[in-house]
Amino acid sequence: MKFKLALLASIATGVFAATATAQEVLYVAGNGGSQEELMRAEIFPAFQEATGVEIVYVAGNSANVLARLLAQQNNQEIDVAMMNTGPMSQAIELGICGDLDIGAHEDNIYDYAKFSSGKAVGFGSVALGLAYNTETFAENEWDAPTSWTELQDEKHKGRIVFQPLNNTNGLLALIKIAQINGGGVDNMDPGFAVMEENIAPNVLSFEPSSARLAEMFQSGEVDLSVWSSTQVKVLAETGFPIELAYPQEGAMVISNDVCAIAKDEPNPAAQEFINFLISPEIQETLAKNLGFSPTNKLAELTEEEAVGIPYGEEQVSLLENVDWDVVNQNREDWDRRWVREIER
Amino acid sequence: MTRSNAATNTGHAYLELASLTKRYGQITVVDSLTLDVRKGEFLSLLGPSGCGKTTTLQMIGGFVEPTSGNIRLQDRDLVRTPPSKRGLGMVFQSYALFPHMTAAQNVAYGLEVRRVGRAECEERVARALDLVGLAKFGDRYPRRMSGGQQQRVALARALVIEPSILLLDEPLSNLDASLREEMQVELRRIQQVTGTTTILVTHDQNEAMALSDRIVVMRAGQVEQIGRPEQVYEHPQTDFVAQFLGKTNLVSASVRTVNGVKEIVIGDQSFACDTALPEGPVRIAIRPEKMRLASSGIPGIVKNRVFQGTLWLLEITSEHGTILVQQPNVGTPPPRIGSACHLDLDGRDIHTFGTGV
Amino acid sequence: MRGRNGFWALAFHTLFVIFVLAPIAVVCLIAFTPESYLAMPTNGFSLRWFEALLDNRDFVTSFQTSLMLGLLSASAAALVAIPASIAIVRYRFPGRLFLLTLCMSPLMIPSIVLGVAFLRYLSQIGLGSTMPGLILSHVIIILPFILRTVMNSFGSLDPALDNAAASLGSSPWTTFRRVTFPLIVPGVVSGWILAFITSFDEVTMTIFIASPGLTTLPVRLMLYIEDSIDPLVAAVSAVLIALAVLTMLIIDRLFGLDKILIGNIDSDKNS
Amino acid sequence: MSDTLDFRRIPWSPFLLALPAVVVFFGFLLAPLLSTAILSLQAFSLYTGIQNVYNLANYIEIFSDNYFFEIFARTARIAVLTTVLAIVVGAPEAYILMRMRAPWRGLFLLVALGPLLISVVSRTLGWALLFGSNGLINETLMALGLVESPVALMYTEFAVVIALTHVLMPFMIISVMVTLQRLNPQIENASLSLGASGFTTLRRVVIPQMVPGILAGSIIVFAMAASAFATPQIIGGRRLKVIATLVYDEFLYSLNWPLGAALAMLLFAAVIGVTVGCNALAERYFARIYR
Repeated sequence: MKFKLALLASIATGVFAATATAQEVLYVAGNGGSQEELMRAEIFPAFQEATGVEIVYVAGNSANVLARLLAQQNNQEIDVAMMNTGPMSQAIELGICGDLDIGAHEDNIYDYAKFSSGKAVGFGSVALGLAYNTETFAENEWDAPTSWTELQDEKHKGRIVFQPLNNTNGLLALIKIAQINGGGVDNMDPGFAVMEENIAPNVLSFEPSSARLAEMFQSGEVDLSVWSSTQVKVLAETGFPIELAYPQEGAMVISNDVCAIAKDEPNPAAQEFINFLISPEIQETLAKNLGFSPTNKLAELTEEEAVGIPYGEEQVSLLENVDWDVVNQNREDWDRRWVREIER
Repeated sequence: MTRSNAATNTGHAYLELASLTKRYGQITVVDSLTLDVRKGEFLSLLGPSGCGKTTTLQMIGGFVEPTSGNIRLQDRDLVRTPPSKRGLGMVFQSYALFPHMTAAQNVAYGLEVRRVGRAECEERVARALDLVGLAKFGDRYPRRMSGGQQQRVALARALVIEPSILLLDEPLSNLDASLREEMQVELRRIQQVTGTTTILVTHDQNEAMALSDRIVVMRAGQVEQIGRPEQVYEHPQTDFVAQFLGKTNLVSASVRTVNGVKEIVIGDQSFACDTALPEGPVRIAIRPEKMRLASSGIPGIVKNRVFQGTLWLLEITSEHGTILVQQPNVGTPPPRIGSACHLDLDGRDIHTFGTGV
Repeated sequence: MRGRNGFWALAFHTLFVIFVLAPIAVVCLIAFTPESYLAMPTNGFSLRWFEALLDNRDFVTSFQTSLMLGLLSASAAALVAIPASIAIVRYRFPGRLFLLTLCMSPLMIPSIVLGVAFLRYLSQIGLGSTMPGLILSHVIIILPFILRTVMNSFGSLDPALDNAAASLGSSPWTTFRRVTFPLIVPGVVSGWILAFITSFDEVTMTIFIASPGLTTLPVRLMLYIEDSIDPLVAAVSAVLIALAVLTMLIIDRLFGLDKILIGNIDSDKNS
Repeated sequence: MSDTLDFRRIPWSPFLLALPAVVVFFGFLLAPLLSTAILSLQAFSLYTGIQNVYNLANYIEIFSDNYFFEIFARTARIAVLTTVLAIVVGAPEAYILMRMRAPWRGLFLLVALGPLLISVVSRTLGWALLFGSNGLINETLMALGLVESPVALMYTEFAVVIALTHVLMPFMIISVMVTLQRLNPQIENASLSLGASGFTTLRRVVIPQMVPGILAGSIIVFAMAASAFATPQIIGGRRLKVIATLVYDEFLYSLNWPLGAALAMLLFAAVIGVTVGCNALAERYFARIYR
C-alpha cells in the first residue's frame, strides 16, 4: 500500500510541477511538413527573440485547420491561422477571422495577396506542377513530364499520388484538368470524367499529407505526383532525385494566407506575428527556404535565389488565379462527387 | 477368521489392481495398492479425505495415470487403454452433466458415440430414465433439476452404456441428509436390479455400510482392512478402523488365563473373553453400544449426557479415561450428571490390537 | 480441462504468440534505428530518436496532459461511482435499474459518437478546449469500469457484516469507514487503475475534443501518424509500450492481471 | 437485505448517493447525445454553416446514396470478418491457455491480455510498419523469393481486418476464458468415460459450452470493430473509409457536421441494435438451458 501511495505521489508531483510553468503563448495553426519545419526552426525563434512571445504550432492541412476553428468558434484557442485561399475565404465568410491591421505594410503588399474584406493577407504563393522522380524516369528512359496528361499514361499505373479534393493541391489540379479538357470552374464535368477514367486507375493513394507523400517518394512507392514547388524544393534539398515539371498547359498557383482569429479578447501578439510574417526579411526567408513567391514588394532576392520563383511585378502579374468565390460555392458538390466517383 | 480379506483371494477376480502406485513428486498418494473386485459386487473405498481413494478410482477410470502397478479387467490391461475405450461408467461427485443437453440427451450421449441405432438408443434411454425414476423428465435441462434428479440422470447416463464396472465418486456428498438416505436405498436397488459391478468412493462410513457388499478401508494410500460391512465394524483390525467406523472406546488392558478360562482385565475388573486372545498387555476397543450401566463393574462418574432420540449417549469419567456409553431410550432417564455409576460389558465384544501400553 | 495440450495446440499457440507480439516488437525495434527513416536497426542500436523525443515539446507536453487527465478523471470518476454503486447495491428504489443502465451505457456507445457529441456540446456550454471539459468527457467513458469493480466487491461482501458491526454498537458511518470501505478498497483501486489506463489510452473520442493546448499523447501520436510515419512515432510508441508493460507487471504483482481483466468481464453478464 | 442500518430508513438516501452520477450522466451524456441527434436534423452549407432547419434530409441523403451504402457495407464486412477471425483464433487460444499449467499459463495470459494496456495507436502503428511496402512482411516475402515486387498490403481491407483482430482479440479471449472457467472440469472426463474420443468430446461437449462465451465475445468484438476509428484510419487510409472515419472526415475536413451527426447516429443505432438484438436472442436461447 505504501509503495502504491508513493508511486502515485511521485507521478502527481511530476505532473503538477511540469504544468506549472506558464508563459505568454501564441497559438498558430498552419500546414505541416516543410512549412512547419521552417517556422519552427527559424521564424518562431526570431519572433520570440523580438517579442518574447512563445509560439505553439498546430499542424494540419487547411481543411482540418478550418474544421477545428469552426468547432471551437465560441471558445477559440488558436490566435493565428494560416490557410490556402479557398478555406481562408470560407473562414472569413463564416466569421472566424477577426479584423487585421497591416498598416505599415499596406502599400507594399501586392494586390493579389489582399482580400476585399481585409481580414486576411497572403504571405507567399507557390506553383503547383508535376513532381517526378528523375532517377526512375531516367532508368525507364521516360522523358520528363511536359503535360498534365502525363498523369493519364498507363505506364504509371499504381505509381501516382494525387492529393484529394479537400486539399488545395488536389482541387487546383482537378480544375486545371477540367480546363484543358474544355471545362473550368463553371463546368467540372470534363475534369471528373478524365479523372475517373484515365487518372484514378493509375493512382496508388489519394494522400492529403505532404509529409506522407514525401515518404512515399523516398520509399520508392511512387514516381509521379501533383505537388507544390515548396515541397519539391525541400525534398530535393535532401539530395533526393526529384524535380517539379511545369506543364505546358500552365502550372497553378497556390496562395498561402494568414488571418487573426476573431476572439473576445484577441491576443495582441497575433497582429504582431502577421505583420512579422509579411515583413520583407521574413518574406525573403520564406522565399529562400520554401520557394514562396514574396507578397511584399520590398523583399529582395538575388537572381540565383529567384530561380523558379515568381518574383517582381512583371512575373507576379502572370500568376494564374482561380475565382475562389465560384469555387467555394461549388466546392461542396465537387467534394461530394469526388468521394463518390473518384475516391472509392 | 483372522484376516477378513482372505476371502478375496479365492474365486476369480473380475477387476484386479496390482501394486498400484501414484506419486506426485515426493508425495505418494496411493502406495502399492493391491485389490481384487468380484463380478457383480458392490465395493466401497472408504477413508478420510486425502487417503487416496479418489485417486484410485480416477486411475481405474483412466483420468490419472498410475506411476506404477497394474489394472486388469478380466485379464485385459486397462492402464494402456484410453479412458474412452475402457467401457466403464462413472458418476462424478459434481455429476458433470452436460449443461447444454437435456436429461435424455445426456443419457443418450454414450450410446450415440457408440453409434447405437436411433430406435434402440431411444428405447434404452427411456428404460434407463425409468430405472432411475425420471421417465417424465427427459426433456429437462440439468440446471432446472434438483440435486437428487441430477444425480439420477448422472447414474442413468453411466448405466445406459452397460458398463463393465460402475464407478461412483462420492456421488451423494452434495445431497442433503434425508435425500442422501433416499438415494442410498435407490442406489442399492438399482445396483441389485442391474447387477453391475460397482465401486463407490466415500468418506461416509454409514453410506459405505448401507450400500456395500465389501468395504475397503483406506488410509494414507494403503489398504487398512477389507471385509463385509459388519465384519469391518465388529472386528476392526486397527485403532484407525475402529475409530473411523463409528465411535469406539480405546482402553489399555491385559489378558490372562485363570482356571483355564481366558479373561481380560481392565483395572481391577475382569471379564471372560475369546479364548483365541494371546496373554499379556493389550490395547482394546469396545463400541459404546456394547457397554451398559450396571450395579457393579468399572466405577465412574457421569460427566455428561446427550439425548439423541432413540438413545442416550453418556460420557463417563473413569480411571481409564472418558468412556462413551450408549443406552437405548426405553423410557427411564439415565443417571444425572455427577452421579456415580458402574459399567459392565461382555468380554466377547472386545477387540484387541496387539500389545497395549 | 486438465488434459495436456498436444502438438497441434502448441503449434497454434506459438503462431498466436508471434501474431500478438510481432507488431509490438517491430515498433520497439524500429525505435532504436540509427537511420533517419523507418528501418530495422541492422547497423547497431541508437537512442537518437528517444533523444529527439525528449526534445520534442509537443510530445512531452502531451504526455503530461495525458497523465494529468488520467489521474484527475479516474479520481473524479471514483468519487462519483462509489456512492452510486452503494445506492445500486444496497438499496431497492424506483429508477435503480435505470441508474445502472445509464451508468453502464457508455460501454455500449461507440466512442466516435461520444466524440462528435462532445465536440459541439462542450463548446456550447463554454467548456471547449478546457481541462474540466476533457475531464468530464473522460469521466463518462471510464465511470463504468470503476462502478463495475466496486459493485463486484460489494457483491462479494457478506451482507451480515453490516449487521455484525451494528450489533457491536457501530454507527452506520463508522461501519462504512471501518468495515465496508476497507473491504471494497481493492475493488476501488483496481477500478481506478483500469479507468486510468482507459483514459490514458483513449483516442477516438478525445481526438474530437482535444485542442492545441490540450492534446493527449495518443491523440498527438495519431495526428502525427496521419501526417507522417517516421522513427519518432516508433519511439513514442516504444515508450508507451514500455510504460504499459511496467504497469502490467505492477498490476500483476498487486492484484493479478487476469483477476482484474477476466474477473471484470465476468461481472458484465451479472450486471 | 436487513434494516438495521439507520440511514437506510431515510428514503432519500439512495437518491442522494446517486445524485452525482445522475447529474454527470444527464448533463454530460444524455444532453450531448440529444444535441447531436438534433444536429443531425439540421442542414449545412459551406458558406452559411449550420442552419436552423429541421428535417430528415441528411438521413434521406444517406439512405438514397449508394456511396454511403458502400461504406456501411464495408464497415459491416470488416466487422464481421474481424469477429470471425477473432473467434477462429481467440476461442482455441483461450482453450489452450486454460489447459496450461503454472507458470506458463500466467506468462501467456500476460502475453494474450497485456496488449489491452497498450495504446491502440501504438499497436496499429506496429501493423502499419509490418504491412508497408518496405515492411517486414514484404521484405521477408521478397527475400524468400515468393514475390518479386512488394505486395500491396497497406490500405487493404485484409490489413484492416488483421490489425483490428489483433486489437480486439483480448476481448474474445477474456470472454471465452470466463465461460471456460465456469466449466465443470470433470465434464470432459465424463464424456471420455462414456466412450467419446477426445475430438468428439471437444466437438460435442466443450465447444457447445464455449458458445455463450464466444457469443458474448463476438458481440463485444463486433461492436468495437464496427465503430473502430484509429485502426481503419491508419491502416485503411482515405480510400478505404468506414463509418467512423467518414464521420471524422465530415466533422474535421468537410465541415458538414449535420451529415456527420446523422452518420454517427446511424452507427450508434446499428451498434446498439446489433448488440441488444444479439443479447436478447442469446438470452432467450440460453435461458432455456441455464436458468
